[in-house]
Amino acid sequence: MTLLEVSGMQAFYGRVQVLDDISLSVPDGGAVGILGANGAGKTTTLRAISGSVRSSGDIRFDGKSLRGLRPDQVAALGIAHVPEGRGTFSDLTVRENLRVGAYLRRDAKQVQEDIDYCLDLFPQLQNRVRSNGSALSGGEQQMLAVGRAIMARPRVMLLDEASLGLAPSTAKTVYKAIGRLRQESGIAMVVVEQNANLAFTLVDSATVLEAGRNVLTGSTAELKGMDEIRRAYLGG
Amino acid sequence: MTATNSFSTAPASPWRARLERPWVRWGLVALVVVLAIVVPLLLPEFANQTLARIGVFSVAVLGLNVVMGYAGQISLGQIFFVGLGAYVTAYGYNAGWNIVIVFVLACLIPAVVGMVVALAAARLGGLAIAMVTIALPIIGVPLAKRFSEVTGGSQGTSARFSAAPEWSGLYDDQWQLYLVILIGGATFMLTRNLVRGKYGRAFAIVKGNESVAASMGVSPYRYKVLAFTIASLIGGVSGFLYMVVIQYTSPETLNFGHSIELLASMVIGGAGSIIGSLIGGAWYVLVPQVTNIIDPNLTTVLQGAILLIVLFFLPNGFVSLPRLLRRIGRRDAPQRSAAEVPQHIEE
Amino acid sequence: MSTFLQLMIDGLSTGSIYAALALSIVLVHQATGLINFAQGGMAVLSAYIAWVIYGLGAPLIVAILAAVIVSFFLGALIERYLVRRFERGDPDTAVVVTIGLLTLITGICAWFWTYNNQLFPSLFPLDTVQIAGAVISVRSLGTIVVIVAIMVLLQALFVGTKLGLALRAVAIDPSSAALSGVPVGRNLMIGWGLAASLGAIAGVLVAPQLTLTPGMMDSALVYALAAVILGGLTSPIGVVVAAWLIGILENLAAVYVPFIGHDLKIAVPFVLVFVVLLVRPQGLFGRKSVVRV
Amino acid sequence: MRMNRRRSRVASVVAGVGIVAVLVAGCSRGGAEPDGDGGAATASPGITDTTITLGMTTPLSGGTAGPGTCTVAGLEAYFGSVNAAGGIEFGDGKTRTVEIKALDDEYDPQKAKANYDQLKGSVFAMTAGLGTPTNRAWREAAIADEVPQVLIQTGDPLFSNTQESPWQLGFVPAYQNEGEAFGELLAGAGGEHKVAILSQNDDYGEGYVEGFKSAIEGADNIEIVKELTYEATDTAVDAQLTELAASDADVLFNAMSITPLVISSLQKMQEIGWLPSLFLPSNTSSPGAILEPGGAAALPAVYTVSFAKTPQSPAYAEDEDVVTFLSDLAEYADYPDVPAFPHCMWSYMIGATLEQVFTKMTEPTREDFMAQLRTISDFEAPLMLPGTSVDTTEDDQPAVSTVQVIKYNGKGYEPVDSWDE
Repeated sequence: MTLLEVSGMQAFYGRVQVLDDISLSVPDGGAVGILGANGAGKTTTLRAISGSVRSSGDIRFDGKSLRGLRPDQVAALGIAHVPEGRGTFSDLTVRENLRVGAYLRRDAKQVQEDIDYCLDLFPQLQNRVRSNGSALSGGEQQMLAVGRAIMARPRVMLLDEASLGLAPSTAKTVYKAIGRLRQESGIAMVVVEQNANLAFTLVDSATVLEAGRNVLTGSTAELKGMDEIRRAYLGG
Repeated sequence: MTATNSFSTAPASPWRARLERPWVRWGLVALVVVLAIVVPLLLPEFANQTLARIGVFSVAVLGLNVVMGYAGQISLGQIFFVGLGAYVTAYGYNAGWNIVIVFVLACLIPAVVGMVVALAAARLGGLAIAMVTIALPIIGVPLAKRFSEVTGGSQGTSARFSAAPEWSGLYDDQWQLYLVILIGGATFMLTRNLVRGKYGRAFAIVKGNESVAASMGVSPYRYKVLAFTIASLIGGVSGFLYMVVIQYTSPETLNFGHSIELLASMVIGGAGSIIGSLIGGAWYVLVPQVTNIIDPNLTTVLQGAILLIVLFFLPNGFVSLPRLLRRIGRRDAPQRSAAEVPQHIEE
Repeated sequence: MSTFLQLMIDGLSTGSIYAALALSIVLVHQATGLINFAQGGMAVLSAYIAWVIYGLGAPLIVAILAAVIVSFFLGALIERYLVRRFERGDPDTAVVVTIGLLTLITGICAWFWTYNNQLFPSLFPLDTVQIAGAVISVRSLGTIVVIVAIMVLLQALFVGTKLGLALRAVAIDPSSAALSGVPVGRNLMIGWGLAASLGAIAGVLVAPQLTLTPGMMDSALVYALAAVILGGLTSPIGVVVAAWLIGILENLAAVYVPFIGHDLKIAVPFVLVFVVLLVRPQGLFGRKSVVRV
Repeated sequence: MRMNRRRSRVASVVAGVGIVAVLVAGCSRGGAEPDGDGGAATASPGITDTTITLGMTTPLSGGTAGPGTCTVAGLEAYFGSVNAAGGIEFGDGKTRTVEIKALDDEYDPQKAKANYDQLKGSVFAMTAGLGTPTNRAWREAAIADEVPQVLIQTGDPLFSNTQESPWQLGFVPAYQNEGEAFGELLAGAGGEHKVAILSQNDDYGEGYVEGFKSAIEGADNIEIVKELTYEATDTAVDAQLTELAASDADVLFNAMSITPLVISSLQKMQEIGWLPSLFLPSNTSSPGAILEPGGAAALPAVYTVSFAKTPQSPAYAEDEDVVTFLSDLAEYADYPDVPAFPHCMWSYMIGATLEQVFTKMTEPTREDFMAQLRTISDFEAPLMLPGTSVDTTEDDQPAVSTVQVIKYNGKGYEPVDSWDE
């Protein structure tokens, strides 16, 4: 059954329309990719879902409409948004950053377990737990951002350009860890990526945006087969 | 938030476009000059005196604008340089020096002091600079009292060199206003050229992002010091004009409170704006007088309320008024987006 | 010798006045990233509220508690309906807004209660305690104890509790905090509310000594700011220690450094701040932090 | 003078709304210009056949607003009751009511000058304003414009210097006079005395100390053992008192004008167990507002000088001057509580003194006003202590130069003529 259903979504910046009739469907435990060039509306789509950008159209999570909810209310429903640029809290230590992620939870004991899980998932963070977010490398900040999302025990995770500005090897590590997370936790995922190769390692299906519209939607296998996709996004 | 620099921003609008036409510009300039010459002759004494005071503090605000509005370095000590300029003027005149030399010194000494302070302070960032600049007026007051043989101590010192000379056939208030228009006008023109030239661009870069500035080969440190020095020099000019118009100075002149009022006036007028400085000066002088007319017993509460109300509708100061009007003009536009409203902190 | 010790104790009790105010400034900065010039004014208003309630016949402690509670809501409302509009805007504007707020509140106090000095009862008796030949008043002692208690509570709040964590997170990156489920708006209001309550305590602590006037906190504010920056914006312990340091050092300098004397001793804290910041830009105890203003 | 410039008010519109607003107040001088009234000499601004307008610039906000508000309240109280009784019959036979235009200068000289510029065209005389720098800022201008700046409330002797300040006259005793009076008392004491001095670091403190020292000059039973200053902006003077206490002085000459500091220094002295005899200035020696909260009864003796009855003191609770004064304050000045600052009383006396001058004025001119002003002698204004009086005939002296040393008796004050060991 579908966990997150977006249909006919529109969004504006000022008088500029950035999203036009976007639709998206994420099954429970599934992973959907959003591909597209810069400015195609990928990030805005995620922001609209998490409520950081006003939008019209219909967004349903587990059957409930998200219309008019604030980002923190959306998060409370179990949607964790890993924003573009990671949104690390520079003055907080790694541990504190993770605890902010668990803000909505009351189960102190499991929170501790989840922190350990994050550190196990991203070993690079282990010897940095006491250092400030601002002191981390880009890759570590990205891992921290994902970790913060994990701490919320979400049902769906919105990943925005997790590979942005990372060395290819680091990007791979990050995606490997996320892949492992997906298997172990069964969290559903919406993955925005410019690097389709990376995205395809994670998602079962994907939609391609151009100028704020879905132009193409299909399973990973189908999409991989299409040569325009190969040309545009797989550098093949 | 749109940038506060009134030159770089403000999308083209019909009236602005019309302003660009050269003949309109020169027409305006001519008009201003004519007004500057005629108005003092027509206005009653008190209006002239008020205009002159506005001139004095416009220059002070202009200086503050250079360091804060343009170079983005918070300074809470501007009044100290005004006071210093005033004291230099008073001392020099009473010592019988040539008034031109006095004027030059009234500009240079504050500039040098400002530079020395900046050389040390500019190494620090943000609040630290604020702290160092707060210290100036706060330490300045007891200093002025201690060197009483120079400053006249807490009783202050007078210098009346701005009486209208016989040949002019003018009233004193007219003569003083002309002096203010002349010196203040020149200061405004020079500063305008400065901030519109390469220095202004450098300031803007430093304000925007110091590391970027450094990467572009613009030394933040050097330009911070430069901005402070210029601000102090302009403060000195304002101090000289202070003596032209008020003709008396005392430790109260460099009271820390006035520094805060200058800062408020700058923001109210419009940070990073030449016109804004003028409006700021008018604000500094007129608001106390207007509140006095409303009710002398409620000046404080009225001044606070007026300040907050204005900022609430014009967060970028009076210079952003046209932009506000234009926005009201097109209310039919589609619903405001996240870009305009930091929605996440709305309840 | 006993004079020397006495001077240090005097400095300690004077420094405590600065510390009380400095703590609430730190709280607001930690919770919203702003420096609130109106903090002193708000503290005075709270003290007046306590004074009025006391005047109605309530026991002092009750009056103070009532004032603390009222102040919380006052602070929260001010944040929601005035300050919030400027929180994401130009920092300079935000500072000037708090300055305008200070002017307004001072004016309101003067309007209601005139500029006359009102006597404010002290929680502590006018007795004194002997310490190695030096004397300290029970009032100062009590003030110091209360401040230390608040300091510890604040430290615990910020590092220990979920609320403190959320407050700091919101101040650093509101949108990111919201994505983690932190209700940003409510936390900003709570931050200001807590600071206002803290200010209320500061107000009633110093009012007996300074006597209640609309401008009671004005000269303390500058010292408090110095303490805040010297101690490091992020550390309650830091600012209290800094405030005491300032109080003590300026006394010693005034008495034992002839050319400074009592008239220029106000220069001491600033020189101190300057020197320290050249060495440690984040202040004595502070962590590196992004500073607005 | 500048009548030809009146029509220009139209032109001034270009100067902007703000200025226009100010002009409405500033240029009301237009109304003050003579409309061919019957008087022989052309009347000065601010006086008509039925009214006379007095101007004030004084701090009504900020640190000195407490006393500042009092300066207005006292004057309004006095003339309020006078007007209610129909006004004052001037020397020229016309009966006029008195209007007061008071502006706030926030103790900022620049604003004081602005207020003066704004008022001078529409008021007959400037009076009763508080503050040394704020009065100095426009002293020369007042001389140049020949505008009276009289009976102002600063102890700065310059304003009473007949040569240098022809259009000025101070009301309250020079700070020097007060210090001198106490110095003489102390010098006349039998025993040896060690004096510690704490003074405000400005002309106020300096004046007191100067007067005191001149009085004890040559008195070999008096030794000044320690001398310190404080800033009016200080939050505490504990350190100074600790340092002074170490000098074991038995007399503290405390020239302090800040109410809370006086209270806390009284408390501090008791805390550190240093109990000298104390001298306090006239404006910070209020029994109810300062001595009682400070617990001054613990000190061997508290002296101050005064020329005004203190309303707080039970001794004067029934005194009819005090009773009418307080009721006038409440009724005409909207000042319900018993004033904590003597400036309320002083302004009240200033009102009475001005009335004397008005009754002598035969011409509605500032010149005649100044002339008559200098002819008042032995005038016992309401609230004045026996033995003190207003005397403006003496050169280089303020209107009130005689002060009475008084001693705190636990409730109020009593006059003393000699130091009792």
